[in-house]
Amino acid sequence: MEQGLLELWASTGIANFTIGQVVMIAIGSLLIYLAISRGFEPLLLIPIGFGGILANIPVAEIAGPEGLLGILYHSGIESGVFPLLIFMGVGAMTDFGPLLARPSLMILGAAAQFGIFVTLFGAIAMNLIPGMEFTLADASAIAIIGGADGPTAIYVASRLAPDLLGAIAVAAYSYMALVPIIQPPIMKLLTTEEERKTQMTQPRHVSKLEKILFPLTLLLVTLLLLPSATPLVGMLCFGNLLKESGVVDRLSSTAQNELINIVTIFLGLAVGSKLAADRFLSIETIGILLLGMVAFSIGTAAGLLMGKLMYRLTDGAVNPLIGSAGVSAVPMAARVANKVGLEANPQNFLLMHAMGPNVAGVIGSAVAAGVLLAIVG
Amino acid sequence: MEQGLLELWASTGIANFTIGQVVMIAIGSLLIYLAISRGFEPLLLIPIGFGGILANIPVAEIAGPEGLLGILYHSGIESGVFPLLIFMGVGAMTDFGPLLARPSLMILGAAAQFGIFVTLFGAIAMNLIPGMEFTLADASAIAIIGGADGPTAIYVASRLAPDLLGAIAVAAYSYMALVPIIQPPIMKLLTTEEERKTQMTQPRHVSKLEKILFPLTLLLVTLLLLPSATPLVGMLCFGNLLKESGVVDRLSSTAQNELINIVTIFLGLAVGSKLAADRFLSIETIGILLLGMVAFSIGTAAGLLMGKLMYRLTDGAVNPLIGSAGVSAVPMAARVANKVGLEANPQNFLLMHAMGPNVAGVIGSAVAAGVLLAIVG
Amino acid sequence: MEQGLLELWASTGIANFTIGQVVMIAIGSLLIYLAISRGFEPLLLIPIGFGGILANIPVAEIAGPEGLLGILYHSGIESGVFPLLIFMGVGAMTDFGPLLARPSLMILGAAAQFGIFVTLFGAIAMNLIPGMEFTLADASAIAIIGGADGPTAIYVASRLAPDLLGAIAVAAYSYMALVPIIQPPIMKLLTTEEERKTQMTQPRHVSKLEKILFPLTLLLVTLLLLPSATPLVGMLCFGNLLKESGVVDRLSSTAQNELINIVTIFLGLAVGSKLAADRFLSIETIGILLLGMVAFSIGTAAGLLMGKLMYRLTDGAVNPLIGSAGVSAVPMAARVANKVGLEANPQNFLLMHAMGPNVAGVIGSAVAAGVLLAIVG
Amino acid sequence: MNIEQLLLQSLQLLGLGMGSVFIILSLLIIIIQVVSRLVPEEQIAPLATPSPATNTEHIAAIQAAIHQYRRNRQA
Amino acid sequence: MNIEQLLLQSLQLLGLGMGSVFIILSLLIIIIQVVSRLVPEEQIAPLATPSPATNTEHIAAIQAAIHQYRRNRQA
Amino acid sequence: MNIEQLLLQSLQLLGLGMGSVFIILSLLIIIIQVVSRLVPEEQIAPLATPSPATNTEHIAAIQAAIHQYRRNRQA
Ligand code: NA
Ligand code: NA
Ligand code: NA
Repeated sequence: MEQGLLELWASTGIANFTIGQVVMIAIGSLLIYLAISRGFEPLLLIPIGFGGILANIPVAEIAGPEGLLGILYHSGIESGVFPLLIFMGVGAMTDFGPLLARPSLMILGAAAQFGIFVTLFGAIAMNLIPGMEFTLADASAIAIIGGADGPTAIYVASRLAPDLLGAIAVAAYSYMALVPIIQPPIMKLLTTEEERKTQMTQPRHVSKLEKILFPLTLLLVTLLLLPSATPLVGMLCFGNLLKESGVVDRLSSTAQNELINIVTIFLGLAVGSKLAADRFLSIETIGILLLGMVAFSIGTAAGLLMGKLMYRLTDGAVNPLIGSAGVSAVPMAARVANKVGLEANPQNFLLMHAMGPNVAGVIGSAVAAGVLLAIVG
Repeated sequence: MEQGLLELWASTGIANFTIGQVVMIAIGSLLIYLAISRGFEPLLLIPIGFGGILANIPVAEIAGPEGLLGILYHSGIESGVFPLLIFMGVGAMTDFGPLLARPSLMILGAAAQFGIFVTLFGAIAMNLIPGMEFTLADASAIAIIGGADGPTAIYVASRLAPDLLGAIAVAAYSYMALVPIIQPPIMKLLTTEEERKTQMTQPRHVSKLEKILFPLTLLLVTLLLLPSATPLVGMLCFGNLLKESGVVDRLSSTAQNELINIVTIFLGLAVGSKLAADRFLSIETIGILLLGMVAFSIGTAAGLLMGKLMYRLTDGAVNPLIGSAGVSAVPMAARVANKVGLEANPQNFLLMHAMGPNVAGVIGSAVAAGVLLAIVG
Repeated sequence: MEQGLLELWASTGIANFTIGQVVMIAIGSLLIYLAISRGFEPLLLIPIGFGGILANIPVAEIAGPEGLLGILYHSGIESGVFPLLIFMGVGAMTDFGPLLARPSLMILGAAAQFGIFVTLFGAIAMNLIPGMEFTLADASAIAIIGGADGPTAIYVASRLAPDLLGAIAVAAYSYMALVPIIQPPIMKLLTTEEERKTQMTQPRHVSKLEKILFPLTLLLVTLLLLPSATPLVGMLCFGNLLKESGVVDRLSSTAQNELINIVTIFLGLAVGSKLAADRFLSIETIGILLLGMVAFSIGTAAGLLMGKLMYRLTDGAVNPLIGSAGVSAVPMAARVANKVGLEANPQNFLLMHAMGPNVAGVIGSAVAAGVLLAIVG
Repeated sequence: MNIEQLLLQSLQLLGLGMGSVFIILSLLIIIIQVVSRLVPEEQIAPLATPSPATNTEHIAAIQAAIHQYRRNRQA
Repeated sequence: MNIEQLLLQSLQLLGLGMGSVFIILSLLIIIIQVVSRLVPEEQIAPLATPSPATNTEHIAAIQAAIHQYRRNRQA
Repeated sequence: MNIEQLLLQSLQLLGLGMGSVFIILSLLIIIIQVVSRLVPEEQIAPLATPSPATNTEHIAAIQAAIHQYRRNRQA
């Protein structure tokens, strides 16, 4: 009996906790708190936070190779399957209509990717700080946070820097949730009141055939020029084709509902498995959080500056605010552009206009991911 | 041609059947019959019964390592993934409100776990019968039948005694279906007419915040005291948090519908793969069936006796009948308590009061499973 | 920079394409075009076509062992899991009522399998053409196209001739889509105007119990006589039992909706992974396409001739047109029979009568598959 | 294996295969016919169940309401 | 291990197991009770929220319409 | 690799990356514009399709019924 009691005691959490695990469980709880109370991307941050708690329970080894989270990580993230399936679902949910109606606005979605590559430079520069050690692969994986797109960030991190995946995913989703706080000051700083007041004209009607052709066109261009981006772009296009073809509604509906929900639960828990204390509680994580913020801010600024350029070139037909939606963070960034526009002019409805650059930003960051995977991977 | 005919004949079922396989196919058919005609837990017993038939078809090797059932077993049950996902779905379907409204009733859910540990002792004692040979791991896996909770039983059996898994799962689900027959005589035997007539007062209102905090509290207590129970308890809590958080309804809905349905189909078929003749048709199976019945009966009795104690201590504020719901078998045991209560007093609606001990029994048996896994596993 | 540019150029699709890959991408696009514009089995041909495009993108290796399509192929098709789950869903969607109402019509579903075995002979005979080289296993996998049933064809091909799987699946689904074009001329050639005008009497009422017993009966007969067919037949029966039992509607609904949709997406993409240029662009593929057409035509003819025999034996109570539905291609072939019947006689509604032979054809080809797997496999 | 052997084997398969298909499906026909006689005949549900009836009335009531509303509007 | 040892061990498990179950569930009871006092009481939603009210009225209106329709029909 | 080399390489990546993004998205813009001219213009569906119209009327009718019901009640 005594021996049994000792055995049981030796197997309690209290007897086995490390301080790091306690801190990580607190961080997991914080993520859950932010998700529930503040509405921080709850679909991802609740599973990630909960997975983070489970991963840091001593003795149980839930994130070990034979634990549930370890199995989910190995079969779904290490393999790349989960983020690609999420991307398929995103494709099936995305309406490229606004982008097709005014394709020139895509250039805003290109400009905003500047945040990614400046951050890459910044991450390497951080190596000058003693204690920080980022390889080019690490820096690339961190930089992709600036893509403001969760599955892209997870996919790239799983390929280039799996050890940093936890911190990268947490940073990516947290900053996406913080878009309404991060972007407005930058938007107001870089644009004039007059620019913000600009109303835009109703976009043209886009035909069904154009919508069907778009995913195929996008895939064609990508496979010709940047095949390394085709897993991501391909699944986005596939999902979108399921939607737009109009002949496989049951598949499209499954891709954007049950399947993406199931994969979201699994992906979140599996990402949580990378919130292990020894990896997460390091000076690198602080660097990643800082760099992520830089990435979002520079991306936003680059989009806005390109917006200002288009405002000039089009004699005020384009409201520069929609440039900030180019970072993606769909659809939050587009909503923020709309809100800031409304503040300047209560008749100024920018939402539909911002959706074009917004979804272009998804394509832009998938292309950026392709470049990083091709050269660094 | 002749040779072909011979080859074909040699590959028929008729030419290859063993008597054991014939018996097992009959048993599989019986389970299906009971599920359809008598409503014996059809969601599980139809897939298990059908899987049992498929597993005993000669030549086809469907339960072999390259057959469908073998693959499902290996990837879903050996790994522990399926029962844990079911537990997540159960969490997403469970309302802990009644338990939170009157937490003291949880003690009934604790008492009813007595059935588990007495059965463990009984299983070891059975070794005195010649021919019976149960190790401590076997005995623990058998005892967990008394938890009256399918996924817990399958999870523990897959870890401690995979060879006995088929018989244990069949016993667990069969007795859960038999709860309306097993429990009432014990309830009437151990309680007086007056006790059964006891009406209980309306429980207090439980706030949303308390419901959100509960799964986190439960996880916290478990991870501090009994980390070996955290895979099971953790997934239960995760599912419940998805539900109660109120911000991820699409995930909660998927967890309690499509995902649990898919996993139930796979789990049932995979459990059926363990109904192979050579393992199932042994004297041990008879022992398991006997012990399972003992476990349910003692668990019921222990819950009732604790109910009687609470009846005394509260001056008749607690109807002892709800103690029998502490075995879990959600929600059947709670309904049985309600029915027996109504027989004694047509104004006596115990259902909501019994739900508290009922879901406490799920937690109780998950905790018991954790102890067994920690010490025996 | 220069080096980086060279590296990036060396990684473009343009720099790496082989002519075969270009042709295969065009073929994938053609399949998608036919699926969307012509309604050619879009649920399968859109995923297969898209998978075919993805599989032929240079550098990306999406169909390689670590790419998404390769992973799906390995885990779902090589293992046999996906076609079996599709068959379960088909079972859950199939109403065997018309077949039970008039079981004698099943003989039409037997006759139509003649197309399979004649094609097998034809495939072997093709070896006389220089350049063609089909083993008995290849020939069997090709022949099963005549079963006019997608999952059966994929299952058999994955077991007997995985290299030919792409061409076989494409042929099977394409000809199923072409049934309204292939069958009518044969039907008009082999039947007289008078025969086609034959109206059939209302079938008898089939009780719920008969419907529940049928899948179990079918499984019993199959496991006694041809266990090698039981993976396919068993899953069909399991799905049907879920449906007909009436007590597990949530499982039945999941099997015929979310689960089959998810598996269809995965199966289609995985089949597409077998549209690699080096395998598909060979003289064998032309042989497969020719043989597939032969298989459909002979199957149709055999069903019709058996129909004519039944017309004689029953003194005109059976319209021979429904014999063509025996090839399966559910429910297209039954609809074609109805349409041709209506052309001859506007009061002649054959749809329900044709559904019996139609679903019998599914069973017939699963049995044929079992024979091939038992003797050739 | 040379081509003659293969052709012979495929002829064998034709015989065995069609034989199996016909035997199994014929056996099924017989069993289905036997079962259909053994199974007690089902009480066919009466045509007019209460619930749809109410629905019909509901719809009729709404249609009447719409009709009246339209008339009032035109008036 | 011989049978006596096994029986002893299973007795130990009985003690440890029931002990753990009671300790953990009792701890939960205490925490739940503490939490329920700390958590601010929820404003229970007023019985008649606008939306259901409208629904009720909607249903009442339809029922009235049906009622009137039936009477008209009978008349 | 020392830090200078790394910094150089990340500058290269900046150039190559932004270059690729702009080239690919610009190419897409051009293709979309060409396609939009080639694709025949779609017949935009007439504004008032019959089914929604009926729905609107249905709702209007019910609202009228509710309105009348309320008035009757108050009276
Ligand atoms: Na982006
Ligand atoms: Na229990
Ligand atoms: Na067929």
